[in-house]
Amino acid sequence: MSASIPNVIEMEGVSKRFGTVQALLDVTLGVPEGCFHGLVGPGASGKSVLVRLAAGLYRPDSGSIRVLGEDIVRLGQVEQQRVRSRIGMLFQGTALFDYMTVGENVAFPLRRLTDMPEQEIRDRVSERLARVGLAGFEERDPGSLSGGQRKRVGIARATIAHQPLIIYDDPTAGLDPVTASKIFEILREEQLAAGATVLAVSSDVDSLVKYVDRIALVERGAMRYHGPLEEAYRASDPFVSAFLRGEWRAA
Amino acid sequence: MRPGEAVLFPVRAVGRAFTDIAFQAGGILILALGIARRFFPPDIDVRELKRHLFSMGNRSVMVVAFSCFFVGVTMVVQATILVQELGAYSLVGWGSAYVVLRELGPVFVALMFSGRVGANNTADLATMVITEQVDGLRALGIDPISFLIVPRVIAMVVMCFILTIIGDAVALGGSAIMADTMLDIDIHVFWKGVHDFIKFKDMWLGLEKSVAFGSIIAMSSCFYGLNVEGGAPGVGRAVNASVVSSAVGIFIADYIMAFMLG
Amino acid sequence: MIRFEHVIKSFGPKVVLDDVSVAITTGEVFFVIGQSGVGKSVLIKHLVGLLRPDSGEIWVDDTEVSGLDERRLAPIRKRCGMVFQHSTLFDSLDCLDNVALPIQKHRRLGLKAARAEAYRYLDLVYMREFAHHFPSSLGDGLRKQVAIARTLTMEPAYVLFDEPTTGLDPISARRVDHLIRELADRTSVTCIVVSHDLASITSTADRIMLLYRGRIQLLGTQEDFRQSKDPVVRQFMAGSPVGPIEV
Amino acid sequence: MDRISTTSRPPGWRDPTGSVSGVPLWLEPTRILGAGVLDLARAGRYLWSVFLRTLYYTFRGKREKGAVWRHGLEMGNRSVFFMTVTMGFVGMLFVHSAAYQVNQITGDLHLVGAAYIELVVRDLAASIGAVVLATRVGSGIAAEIGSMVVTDQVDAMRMCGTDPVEYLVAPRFIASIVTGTAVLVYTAAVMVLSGMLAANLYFGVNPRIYLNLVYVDWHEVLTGLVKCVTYCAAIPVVSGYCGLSTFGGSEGVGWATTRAVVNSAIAVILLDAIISTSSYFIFY
Repeated sequence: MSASIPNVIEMEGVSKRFGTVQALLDVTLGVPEGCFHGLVGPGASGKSVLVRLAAGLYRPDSGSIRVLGEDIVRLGQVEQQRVRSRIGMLFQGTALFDYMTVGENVAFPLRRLTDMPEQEIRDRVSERLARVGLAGFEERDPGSLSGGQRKRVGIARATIAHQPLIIYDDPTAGLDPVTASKIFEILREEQLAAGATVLAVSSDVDSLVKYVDRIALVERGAMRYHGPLEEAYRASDPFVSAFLRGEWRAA
Repeated sequence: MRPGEAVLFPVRAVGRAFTDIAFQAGGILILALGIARRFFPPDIDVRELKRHLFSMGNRSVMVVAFSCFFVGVTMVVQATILVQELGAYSLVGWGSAYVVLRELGPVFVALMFSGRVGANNTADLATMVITEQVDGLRALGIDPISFLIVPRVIAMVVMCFILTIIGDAVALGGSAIMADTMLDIDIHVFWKGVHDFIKFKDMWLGLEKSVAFGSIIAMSSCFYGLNVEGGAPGVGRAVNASVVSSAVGIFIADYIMAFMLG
Repeated sequence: MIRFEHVIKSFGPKVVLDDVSVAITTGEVFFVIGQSGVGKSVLIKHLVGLLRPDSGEIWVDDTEVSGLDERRLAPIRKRCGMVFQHSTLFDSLDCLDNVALPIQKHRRLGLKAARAEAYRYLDLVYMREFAHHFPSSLGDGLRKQVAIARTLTMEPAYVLFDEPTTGLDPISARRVDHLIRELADRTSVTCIVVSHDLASITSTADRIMLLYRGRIQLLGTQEDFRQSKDPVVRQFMAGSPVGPIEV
Repeated sequence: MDRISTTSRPPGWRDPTGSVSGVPLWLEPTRILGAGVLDLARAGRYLWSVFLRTLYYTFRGKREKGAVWRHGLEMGNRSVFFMTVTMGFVGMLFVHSAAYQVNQITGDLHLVGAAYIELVVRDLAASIGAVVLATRVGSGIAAEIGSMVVTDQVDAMRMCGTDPVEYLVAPRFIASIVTGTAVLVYTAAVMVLSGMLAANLYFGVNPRIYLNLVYVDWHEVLTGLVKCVTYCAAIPVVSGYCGLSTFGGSEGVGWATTRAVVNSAIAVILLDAIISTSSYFIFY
């Protein structure tokens, strides 16, 4: 990794075990600032666990994790909370608050993290909803939206507070290709506009590879490749290029 | 709200409450008939029945024993004032045994059983409905009632009966110990009080109640499990409704049986 | 042969199937594609009587299905096996017993005889080595293959797949496509697959029906879809964000 | 329908039928006991931290406007009908069996009402009422919070620098103390009235003799109130803890609700023992 650009996320030798299942084993990963970084891998290979470790929601059993320049493993509960509030995250199930309206959902980060006046929050919310193509949806109930629309509210909520790092956990899960491509388009526009660093997990490899600069491949808890996308196709490990093209017969 | 509606609102609310209760009671009755129909050509999956008997018993014995011990203890603590006043020490054994065997034992065991096993049964069934496993069964041409529901109902009725016996014993033990420490009534005196005055009918009434409670808990937990809507929050609501309707059913049945048979 | 005639179905205000008429011939792999939430799964659930249409007729071979009650639906359900999106296996039984269960119930066999028979179906889906694993310990892809084996135990004439490859990683998805293709070629089973996975559509489908806003946008072979000038079809097959389809 | 992953179990999930592999059979009981004690200790520590944080946020937290009022109203009107039916029958049963027993011994029923009312005020309404209320309110809280955990909403809150205890448990804590105590006081009235009905109908006790408050003095009322407030404080904390420690998809929500119902009931029983014995030594 070029030393000139600092890394937003740096993981060295990270392992995590849940009871009898070894979710991650000795994983090393570097996500440079401003890059659109993909994370792929077959089935339940530990992608979600890795992303939650980076967001400080889990503590690793071993290894070090530095996020936004801070070693979050050593930090106490309160400092960790401070680091977490500089990370925007869209969860796999979109995790919208059922009992709030769409507008209140999107405004939640601003209300909790800043003491911005109510009027300014309302303007920021309508501007954000317009950018994701949901102008005028402020009063709608999240339950009445389609899958694609819920994902776009999630994106609006994850990016409204202009956090330096945005994590997307499988943002196009269960969506048809057309809706999925629209979601990726919005992610890319957001990233260029805000200049934030993005780490995106996806099972839809074909769509993801069109947008990412760098990519990491995790298989059954082990890191098989992480680096620029072009080099991935020429990687020494045959599993990597075959997986990206979806041909390899499982071992 | 427009003024007219303000007047109508309570009427509509009460009306809706009654239709809800009617819908649920009706639904439970239909389910009961469906289950009864499956008994005559006895079409029961024995392996499922064994699995449920084991998991239900295993999970609830500790909880039932713990709470019944305290029921026994508090029975004696409450009775101390009355007993000291009337000086009827020898009757403490009879007094607590009478109430525990006829009323408190079955009711408390049923409440704990409903909380532990009833709620769990509703959660299992609700999850299977949401993840389309019940539709999967129907698509395989297997009747969900006989494969899923009947073994659970039988297991729950049998387990509630057995746990009531254990609960009664533990509660009486608790009362005996408390009577010994607090009122220093010797165990033999306590046991003599129980042995002389308690008629077989008292004990049998309590056990009859436990069978009734077991079937009420089984019916309502299976009904709410099968009629779940709305994803994960729906499961929570179903379990909530099942626990509540079991509790109401237990107390009503207890009242009816206490006065019909008592 | 399965025939839909002027089927209309709506959930409250939302019209899901708007006057759909289609005939599916025996032995072909028929794909129903369209956006998620547009009513594709609703279509096949009508076939096994899990849903009833508002109006119109549905014929499975020579029986009209939409009016039947649970008891008279039983023979139809035996002829139309269904594989659900979440491959609904029982966590309390291992894979072998999951497959043996319908055999035991339908053919009145003892447990041992049913298990011997179940191994034959596990071979069909290359899952013999996982016979004694529990479903919760397997990945989504392997669980899907066991679910297919379990449906095949009923020797159905039609097998309905509800988004078989959605949420699977590319490798497991291609293996499931391969199984569907193999099933249609080797036996006279008709496969009806609901999907929006472009890779499996282009690799496995004999005929395709694109549903858009509850109506049939295009019904035809792979070739028809490649040469179609309809902007909606072109956008969907390319999976591109640009085009008339609004989300 | 978003993908609820129940068939793919969370790592470390133990088979619910309790069968654990890898331990010789005769060691099994000690292993379960040991694991039980360990779990209890860890759960105890986590529960204690939830309780402290709830207290802290009750006085210092930045709260959503109207949340306490919404929870209080919902808890209240959903349990009033339920408590009336259940506790009405409990009252009738107690008086009926007590009167039957006293009838056998002395046949003089004039003190039954007084002794029963004293018991109701001091302990019965609060304890049995709270156990029954716990099944209703406890399972409701655990169900709501549990389903928010399973759909990642709680993690989403953590990402916005918000402690879920502040946003979810604290408002329910305040609402439960206010509404819960009111409901339990109402329950005491219901038990007294239903007892009067039973005594009059089955034993012909004149209501005026029955309604005799000679035994009831401020000790009893104070103990009763302290019990009500303590139980209504414990129920949301215990159920909130069970809700927050949910895992394993929608099946996990069911598990959390079951645990909440049982743990709240046990918490009430334990607190009852503590308060009853301490009030016994203080006042007598």
